[in-house]
Amino acid sequence: MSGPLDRDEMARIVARDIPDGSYVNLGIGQPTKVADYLDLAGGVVLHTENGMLGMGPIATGDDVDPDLTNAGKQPVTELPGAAYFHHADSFAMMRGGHLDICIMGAFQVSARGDLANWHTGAPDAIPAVGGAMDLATGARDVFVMMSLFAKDGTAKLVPECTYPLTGLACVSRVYTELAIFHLTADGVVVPETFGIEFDELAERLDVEIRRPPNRE
Amino acid sequence: MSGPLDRDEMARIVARDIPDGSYVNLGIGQPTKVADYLDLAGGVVLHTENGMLGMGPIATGDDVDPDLTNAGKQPVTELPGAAYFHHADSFAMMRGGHLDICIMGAFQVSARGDLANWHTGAPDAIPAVGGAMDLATGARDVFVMMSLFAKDGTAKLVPECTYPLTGLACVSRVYTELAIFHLTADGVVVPETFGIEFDELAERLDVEIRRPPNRE
Amino acid sequence: MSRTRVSTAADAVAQIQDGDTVLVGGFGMAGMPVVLIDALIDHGATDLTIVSNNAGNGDTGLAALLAAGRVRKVICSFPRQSDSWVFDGLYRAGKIELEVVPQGNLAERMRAAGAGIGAFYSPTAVGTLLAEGKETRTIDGRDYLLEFPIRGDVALIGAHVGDRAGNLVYRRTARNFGPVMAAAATTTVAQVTRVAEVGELDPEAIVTPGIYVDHLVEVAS
Amino acid sequence: MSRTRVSTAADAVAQIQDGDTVLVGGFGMAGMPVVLIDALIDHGATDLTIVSNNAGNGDTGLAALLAAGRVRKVICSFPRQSDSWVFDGLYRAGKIELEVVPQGNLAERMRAAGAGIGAFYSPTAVGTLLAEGKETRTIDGRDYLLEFPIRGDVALIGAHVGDRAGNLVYRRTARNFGPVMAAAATTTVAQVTRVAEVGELDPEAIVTPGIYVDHLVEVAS
Repeated sequence: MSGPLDRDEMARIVARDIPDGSYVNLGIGQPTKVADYLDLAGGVVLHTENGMLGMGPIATGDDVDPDLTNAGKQPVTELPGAAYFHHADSFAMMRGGHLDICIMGAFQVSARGDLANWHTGAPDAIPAVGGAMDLATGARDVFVMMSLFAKDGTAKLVPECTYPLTGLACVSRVYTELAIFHLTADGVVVPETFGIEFDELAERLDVEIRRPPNRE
Repeated sequence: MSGPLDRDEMARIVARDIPDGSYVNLGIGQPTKVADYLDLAGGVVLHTENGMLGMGPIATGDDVDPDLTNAGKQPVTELPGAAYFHHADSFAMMRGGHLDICIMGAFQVSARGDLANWHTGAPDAIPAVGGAMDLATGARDVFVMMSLFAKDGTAKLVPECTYPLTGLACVSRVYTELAIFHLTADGVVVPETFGIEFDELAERLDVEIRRPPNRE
Repeated sequence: MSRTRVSTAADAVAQIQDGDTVLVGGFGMAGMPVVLIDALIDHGATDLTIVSNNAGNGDTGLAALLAAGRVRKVICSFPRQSDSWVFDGLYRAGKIELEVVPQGNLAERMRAAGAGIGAFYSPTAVGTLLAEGKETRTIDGRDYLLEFPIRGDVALIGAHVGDRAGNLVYRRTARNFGPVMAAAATTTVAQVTRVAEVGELDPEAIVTPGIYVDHLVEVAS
Repeated sequence: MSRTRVSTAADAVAQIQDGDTVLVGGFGMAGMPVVLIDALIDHGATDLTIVSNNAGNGDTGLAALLAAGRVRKVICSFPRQSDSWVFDGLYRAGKIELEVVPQGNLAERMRAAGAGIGAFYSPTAVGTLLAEGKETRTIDGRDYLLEFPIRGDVALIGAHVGDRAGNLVYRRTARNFGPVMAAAATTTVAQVTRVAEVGELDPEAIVTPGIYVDHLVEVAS
């Protein structure tokens, strides 16, 4: 890679890292784009928490059906092998640890995997959580997709989250435009960087990062 | 009535007392016979806890389907409007108080409505409860059908159960060959007797019984 | 064969009392019982607690019920949306109470109400602001919060087809909260696009058995 | 599209280990995975805990597994039947452990395992012998017992048709414990009368989504 990833490249990289046969939930916003790079016909089954497995791409034109939407309430399509279920069954599936991966955006992620993505903590904010806490707790692996730095230049991968938490120690990987971070029991490992050297990345973060063991 | 009820007459009397539109679960054994006297096409919907509403009469001949049984594992039939569901949903329906009436046999019933029908308490008995405790707790009304006296002559309607309990204060009515008993907050009321005078019945029981208020 | 009645929307909501808790189905417009909500607005019951995934969008439906001042409290997972200005205004003015519940806990708490479960331990929201005031317990090394049932006096849901015995089938993701709310409320009203005769629906494919449904209201699809 | 594999019965049960907890579906013969149980007997795993509604009938199926001495403990609602002589003999000889669980608590405890619920309060069995040793709690004036999940290492269930993505439909009351057990076990094996192609089953009528099913074993119906 010659420079930082754009949004499509990030989506493609995340999709690359999802094993065939996985059951995956894609969060609202940026994660939705990952679907464009997944082999939904042959490899990966998408779950949407409003009650479906086997969700296909966004629907357009005549395929739009108001009774068939994703969690972001966008019209979507149904793939062969799909199944519908009610909300309690859908979240039971999630909470019971049956989903392999969920991909979400974040305000902050801590080195230990704490996730903050539901509430800015601003005193006048109206709290709204949706399914984020259920997904954070329920999916076997939580991948975060986010820009590494906020608009004010502060890093969003932090030693401790300062925003209200969504879940504790739940994130296993963070995908950003500059690097991928694996949050492991042995610390934060960076298997890939994009348009930035490891040492410069380490310099710009308050979180201690490591190269993968086989490159150390 | 000129004498004590036989089993068919008891079943007919119980069926008479079930309001149209009721959702009813019939226990294994004697209560199963009540179905013969219910208007299943127009009035009452039968629930079987192995996962069905809209159960019809016992199946015979070509109607026998090994995949369609009642809780006693007898082959039964399906009526128009039937619905199938799994065991957790079936017992949720019961536990959630959605069934109007369940009818069970009993070893003993106390004046307060405690039910004993799952275990003789014999030291070598192998305990087996099935759905009896769930039904006792879950149905809005529990009717018991039993003979009023055990083979040794002791009454089965008792001040306190001596057999291990199935449920506490759950029985609202007891149908026997000699009388009907309504277990109310104001005591045990006997609206009907069969082949026995009220005073003789009162004499033979250790439980205090009353005539209905409008006859006192 | 059952107690379910085919009713007008007005008749079906007539029994709703001031102060009732009303469960309202739908996720976005999918499964939203718009005709029943309009009937509830016309009915006039007030001081309501509304349980629904969102807190109204635009100026119609739930938002119109809120704007009419009929709602004391909203229990939902996601009140804040781009077009939730009615709720936002009432909330910021201190004129409405809000309980935010994670979506899965919301569904499971209603499921518990319908299933006769007294309370349950959920791992969702442990260690977050939404855990405040909740009892916690460690089971097999994992932390859980104790969650209590949410019961409705009335549920208003949208389904696809209902038969005269009250059995319901849904369409695609419009199923969402419908089956759970139908079981969690004392009285359930289902808006359907068609009332079928008893026996038309496949008994294997019925999602909500008629035992949970008190009124069917047929609406244009 | 999924990880579900179409396997022989022998291959499907090959991973069962000594000491495993095996959930076995069926209520009477309806939904009983007889081919899978026979394969488990041939497989030879021992020291098993079996969770099923009954404890075997006659001399075949679960009774044969028990007779072969492979089962350490049975968790069920109704062991004692007219033809449960194998279990009765082992139990009276002190050769098998028994946990009797009311049928609804049995189903709900497995449902909790599949749904990630840490524990729940059930009103069933309050005040009875089966409440002994259980935590009790009064909620809104009613008494409940605290019940914990029952998880399986493997579930063996019988269904009607499964597609290659693992989606299952059942037939009539043969559905019984199948859907609950499929979700409660780490690995689920479903005996089906036919393996269908992906897309053949109606998505509205699928009862067990393929996410819960690891192996399909086609058997003569």
